[in-house]
Amino acid sequence: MTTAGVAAGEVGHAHHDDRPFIRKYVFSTDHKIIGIQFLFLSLFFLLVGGVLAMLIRWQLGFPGRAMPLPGLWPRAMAPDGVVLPEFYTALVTMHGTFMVFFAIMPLLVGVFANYLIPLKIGAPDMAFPKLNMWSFWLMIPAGGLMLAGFFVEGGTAASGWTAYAPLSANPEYTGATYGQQLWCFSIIVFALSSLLGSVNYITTIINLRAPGMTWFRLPLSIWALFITAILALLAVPILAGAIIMLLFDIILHTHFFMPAGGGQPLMWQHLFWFFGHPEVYILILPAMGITSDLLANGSRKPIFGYHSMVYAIIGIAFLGWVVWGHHMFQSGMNPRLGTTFMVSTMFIAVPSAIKVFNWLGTMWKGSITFTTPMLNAIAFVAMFTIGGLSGIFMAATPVDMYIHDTYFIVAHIHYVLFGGSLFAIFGGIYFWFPSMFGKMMNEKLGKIHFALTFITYNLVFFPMHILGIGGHMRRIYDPSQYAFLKPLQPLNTFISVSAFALFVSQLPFMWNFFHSLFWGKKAEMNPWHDNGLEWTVQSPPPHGNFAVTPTVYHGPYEYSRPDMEADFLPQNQPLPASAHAAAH
Amino acid sequence: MSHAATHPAAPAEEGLGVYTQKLGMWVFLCSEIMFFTALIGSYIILRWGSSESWPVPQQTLNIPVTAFNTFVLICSSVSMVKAYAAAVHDDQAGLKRWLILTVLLGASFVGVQAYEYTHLIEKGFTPSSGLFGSTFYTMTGFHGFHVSCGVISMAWCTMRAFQGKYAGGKFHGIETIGLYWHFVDLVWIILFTIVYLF
Amino acid sequence: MSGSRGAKALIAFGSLVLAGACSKGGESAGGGAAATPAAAAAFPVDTTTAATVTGRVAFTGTKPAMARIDMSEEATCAAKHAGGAFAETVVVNDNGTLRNVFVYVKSGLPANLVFPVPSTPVEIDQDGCMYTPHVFGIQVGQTLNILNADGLLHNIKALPTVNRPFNISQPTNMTTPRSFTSAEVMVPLQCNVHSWMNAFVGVLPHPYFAVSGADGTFRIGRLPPGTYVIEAWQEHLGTQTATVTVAANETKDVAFTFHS
Amino acid sequence: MHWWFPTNASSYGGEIDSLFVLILYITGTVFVVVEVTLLVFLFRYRKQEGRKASYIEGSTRAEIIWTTIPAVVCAFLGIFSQPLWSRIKDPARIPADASPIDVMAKQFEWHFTYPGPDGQLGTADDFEKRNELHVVVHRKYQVRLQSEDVIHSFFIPAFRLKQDAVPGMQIHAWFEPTITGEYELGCAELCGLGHYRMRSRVFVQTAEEFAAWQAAQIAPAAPAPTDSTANTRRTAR
Amino acid sequence: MATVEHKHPNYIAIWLYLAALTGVELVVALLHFLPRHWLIGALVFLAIWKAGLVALYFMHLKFEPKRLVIMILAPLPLAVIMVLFILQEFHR
Repeated sequence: MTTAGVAAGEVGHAHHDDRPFIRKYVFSTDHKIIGIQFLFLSLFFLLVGGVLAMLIRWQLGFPGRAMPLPGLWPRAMAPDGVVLPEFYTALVTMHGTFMVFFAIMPLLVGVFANYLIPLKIGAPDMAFPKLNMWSFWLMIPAGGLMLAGFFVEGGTAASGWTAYAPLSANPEYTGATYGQQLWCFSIIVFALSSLLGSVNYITTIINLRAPGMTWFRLPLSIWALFITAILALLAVPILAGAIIMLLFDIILHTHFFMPAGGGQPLMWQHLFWFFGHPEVYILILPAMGITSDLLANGSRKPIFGYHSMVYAIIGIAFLGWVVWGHHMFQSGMNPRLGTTFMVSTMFIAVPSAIKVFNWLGTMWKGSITFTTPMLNAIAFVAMFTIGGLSGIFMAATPVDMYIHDTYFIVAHIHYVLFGGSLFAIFGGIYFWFPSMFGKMMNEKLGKIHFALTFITYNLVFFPMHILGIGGHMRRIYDPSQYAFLKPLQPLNTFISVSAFALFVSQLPFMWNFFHSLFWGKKAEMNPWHDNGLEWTVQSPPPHGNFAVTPTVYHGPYEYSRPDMEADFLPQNQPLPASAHAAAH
Repeated sequence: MSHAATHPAAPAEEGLGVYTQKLGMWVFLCSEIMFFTALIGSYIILRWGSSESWPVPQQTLNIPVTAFNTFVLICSSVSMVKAYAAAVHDDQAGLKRWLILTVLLGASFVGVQAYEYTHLIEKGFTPSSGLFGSTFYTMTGFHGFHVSCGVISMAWCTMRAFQGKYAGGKFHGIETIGLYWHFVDLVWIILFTIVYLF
Repeated sequence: MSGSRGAKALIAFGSLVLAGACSKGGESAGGGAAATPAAAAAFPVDTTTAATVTGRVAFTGTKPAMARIDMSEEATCAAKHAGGAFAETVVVNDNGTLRNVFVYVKSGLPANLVFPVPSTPVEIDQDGCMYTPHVFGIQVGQTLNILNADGLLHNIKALPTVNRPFNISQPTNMTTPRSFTSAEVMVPLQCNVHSWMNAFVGVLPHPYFAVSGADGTFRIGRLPPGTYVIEAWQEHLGTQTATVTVAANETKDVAFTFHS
Repeated sequence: MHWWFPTNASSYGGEIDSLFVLILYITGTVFVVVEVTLLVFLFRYRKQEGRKASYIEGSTRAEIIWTTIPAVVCAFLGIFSQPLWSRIKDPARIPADASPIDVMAKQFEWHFTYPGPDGQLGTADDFEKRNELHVVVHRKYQVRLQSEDVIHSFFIPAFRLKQDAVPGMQIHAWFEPTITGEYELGCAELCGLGHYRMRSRVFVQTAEEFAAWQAAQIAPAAPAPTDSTANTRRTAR
Repeated sequence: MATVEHKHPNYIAIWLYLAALTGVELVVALLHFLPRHWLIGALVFLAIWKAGLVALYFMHLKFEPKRLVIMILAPLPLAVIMVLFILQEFHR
């Protein structure tokens, strides 16, 4: 680990890698390999989460109707293909857990942080490559424990991904005896992995930046990942602590969250959301960073208001710690606290607004090429706007009193996490695939995938707002039980059908991904004409990244300089003699 | 870098001006602070947030033994820092001596805590006996867990010290592990006060 | 070759999951597996010389009124009870005897006897938001078929102390098989959707149990000659025991009397 | 297929709806502005031969503008919502003349304890009803929520009222129904496998209807039979 | 890496210092001559004092760059915010 410590030296570390296959590609300490390992693993979990979502949608679209291949489903979950209520609650729980902890978070932090940070700051590797390797290999037992829940007696945890105590604290309430414990263990292991990752990212960014890579020359993606790492570093241990207490309540019969023993059920919610709200930003900030990079590149123009973009990220990170209560307005929390949290929540909308407007400003007077990455980045802006705006409704406590725990919330979170994060992730994958594998992904297939996803995605999640306004509660197994929800059933069915279409729309991506992996067209040097250091070396970059530690002369967004012929200027190339002032 | 002369690239800001391992350890300790915040925080909330009366710790817990234990941990902190000083001045004999002492002190802390636990459980004071039991065992238990990890890694460092891995002023490893060790000591200072003495 | 990196990850992962699955799956099989070997064995008691214990559970004191159950918010069920539904805590027959008393051989059986698990399942139905039967017995490992004739959501929550607790739901007309792994008298069953619904099942390793019926009588046959402690259990009035010695082919009568 | 709120039947529901509409107008405007601008830019500034993107690093003025406006709007919304919120949820401001109803939530039922004619809870003439909430129109009610096991949420869409019931706590909420009729009360917090069926009917009645119903509840039920022929069941099978 | 140029403080002195403070703590806690809230105040003060000593001299924060110190202290406000907010929640 010590060798990586000194990076700012003159000579770089790129050299022919002669380690055996297993150290090279399996138990590798190379941040690029680890990033790619994370990519495969978290895409797999994304698929798992997606399949679970399909089951949920089946039950909601066609309540009590037998699923296809009725014979296939285990009796304990869906006898003759009919989903049981306890299985439904398990599905809801697992869908949330997998998507949040095992799909979106590793996709953003695990994949892009690992792959991009050292490359973009001009470092040979992470500060602690061994720890980095562990942070990946811990994710596998974590995911395994979570999946194991499906095979144990009583099924997986069934108390929602938020695991509200006391429902989660006593197996008697859900019937999930081992499932909940496995859930706890899994998340604890996950927390360990996330911790190792964060320590790495923060240390690396602080200490391993190449000469000239000053703070305000960092690409916004790196800024976002840096702040995200700080959030994860400080938020995840809170979750770990809370879950340890929950686990003790289950197996040692302690009384932290059990009112019978004097415990406080609301304390779980406070601890959980004190982690959970920063977590929300962990799930969106890197996406914002990636989008910023892609937008600047796609419209061949400097990012609009680089500094305010940075300050917006920092602002979000700070405010993110004092808004957790807005998840608990109706939870019996002291209403005066509610007011405090409403105000802080209203203000956290501001930095997000700044970012959206700055993105528009970036495209203004640009020269926009509609590559697949760019299309996804644009979709991010469009969809995140909706997600952000629908958040205002919940921030207003009286309105939240009605829409809290309805499908309006479900729509909101999916507009942020799918419409936001996932589009950025797709964009990022299309954009950095050449660097990762030295092959281009197929543009046509990419565009088809984008178009289908964009349309079906909106058909799925926009109507959910209407369900919410209609009063449709979350996590309801069979809405037709309520007279006031019966008229909404056609909408539910429509959403389900669209959801299946959305699932199918991912097939072009899968095909494109794996096909390009082996038979994709060879990527030439810097295919996107980007300024990032990762494109100044061949793709995929060698072990150790840079033959000579690069020197950085300017920020990452020097596109279409008037005083230059080329419309881009990589960070390791000096500015034209004419402009000294530009180097800020 | 010839062209650097014509185009002065801003020098790399040297981060926080500490070497990578130490920085990493500090970052990790920040995370640890939050972890103990969760545990200690819940204790504070459950104790001073709820209206129910809280048992007087002195009546359940064995203060003299724990006080002695606290002293042991403080001593181990001193021996640790002496070991660090020795490493800086490349005094190998001193380094080994102090490291061994630290390991012994740390181990004895864990031992005394185990003894304390067994007696408390014999007296019928278990994790499931009230909020006090729950919080007490969770907090002290996880501190104990941290000490044990510290002892193990310290033993490993001692081994390396005997292999001369820290010879010639290579003190970084010692300083880094030392930070962790002192942090654990620091946490105990807090725990001892708010759990045993209040 | 880049693909192979990830492929490695997936394979490693998959195998891990499978491993988890097998280990967990095995232990969950529990009761069912135990049943099969026992089923093969023949009935270990010589039925030609077997004895019988019969009897009747009397009730003295004032007949407690059966509490009326408010099913007004469950139309389907309310419709099934013409004269209204009543709690079956204490059911006194017209002839002054007690119904739903669980009578079983508590001790005295030769330890070496191993009884086959009946292949015929025991049935409990949820009909009109009431459990029928309200009290019943079952052998260890014997299949318990839980029926739902109401076609609306019931959940069956078993709260045993020895056996594994379970909490399963039946959103519609369906049958769910369960079984118990060890002897336990009695295991309470309840429904959380309808708080008045409760039943009791006595789980025994042998077939020597009975439930007093509409005439308050019970009959335990095929007993090997010997001395037995017979216990009668009533959910509200508690338990009573009697010791009885039966010779070959003998039929002894045991009387229990519960007081209000 | 209706696309809007269920009809509002409570005193403060209207204000909540109009606040929603207000926010809808504001956010709607922002939405249209942003998305239209986006589309225009995408078309207007698409890559064209011979046109190079203009090198603009930002504009402090513009950024100050679009920092201030959202800040002001959000602050306004916060200030605007606060009074309504505290009027509905602040325990100190529950109307003094509200008549009490005890609500005990359990997996998966609502149990309501009504005061008898004396209007006082905790007296002999109280009576309990499962999954049926009866209230008199234009009378204020204070529900005292408790939970037996896990967290449930007391949600009456028509009243726009939602409040969790937390075990170990007694949480007070109030409402004033304004339109007679039958409504629904659901559980809005995942509480187990029966969550979706934890439903109760809500009857908003005239004073007379309510009095009649109350009388029927208190009157000793038909003498319960003491014989075993009680549960005669006309089984479906 | 010029962070070790500082001359080492007298660690033994600090050790005695800490031991003494622990003694004081015990005296304060076990001989109840202070009213309850004063007692708690005093103990917290002593604990912070001791913690400060360990952090400043044993972890030689005293000799580290200010930027590092700031980074390390960053989580503390969050901890305080969390505890205080939730406490206020249950104090009704």
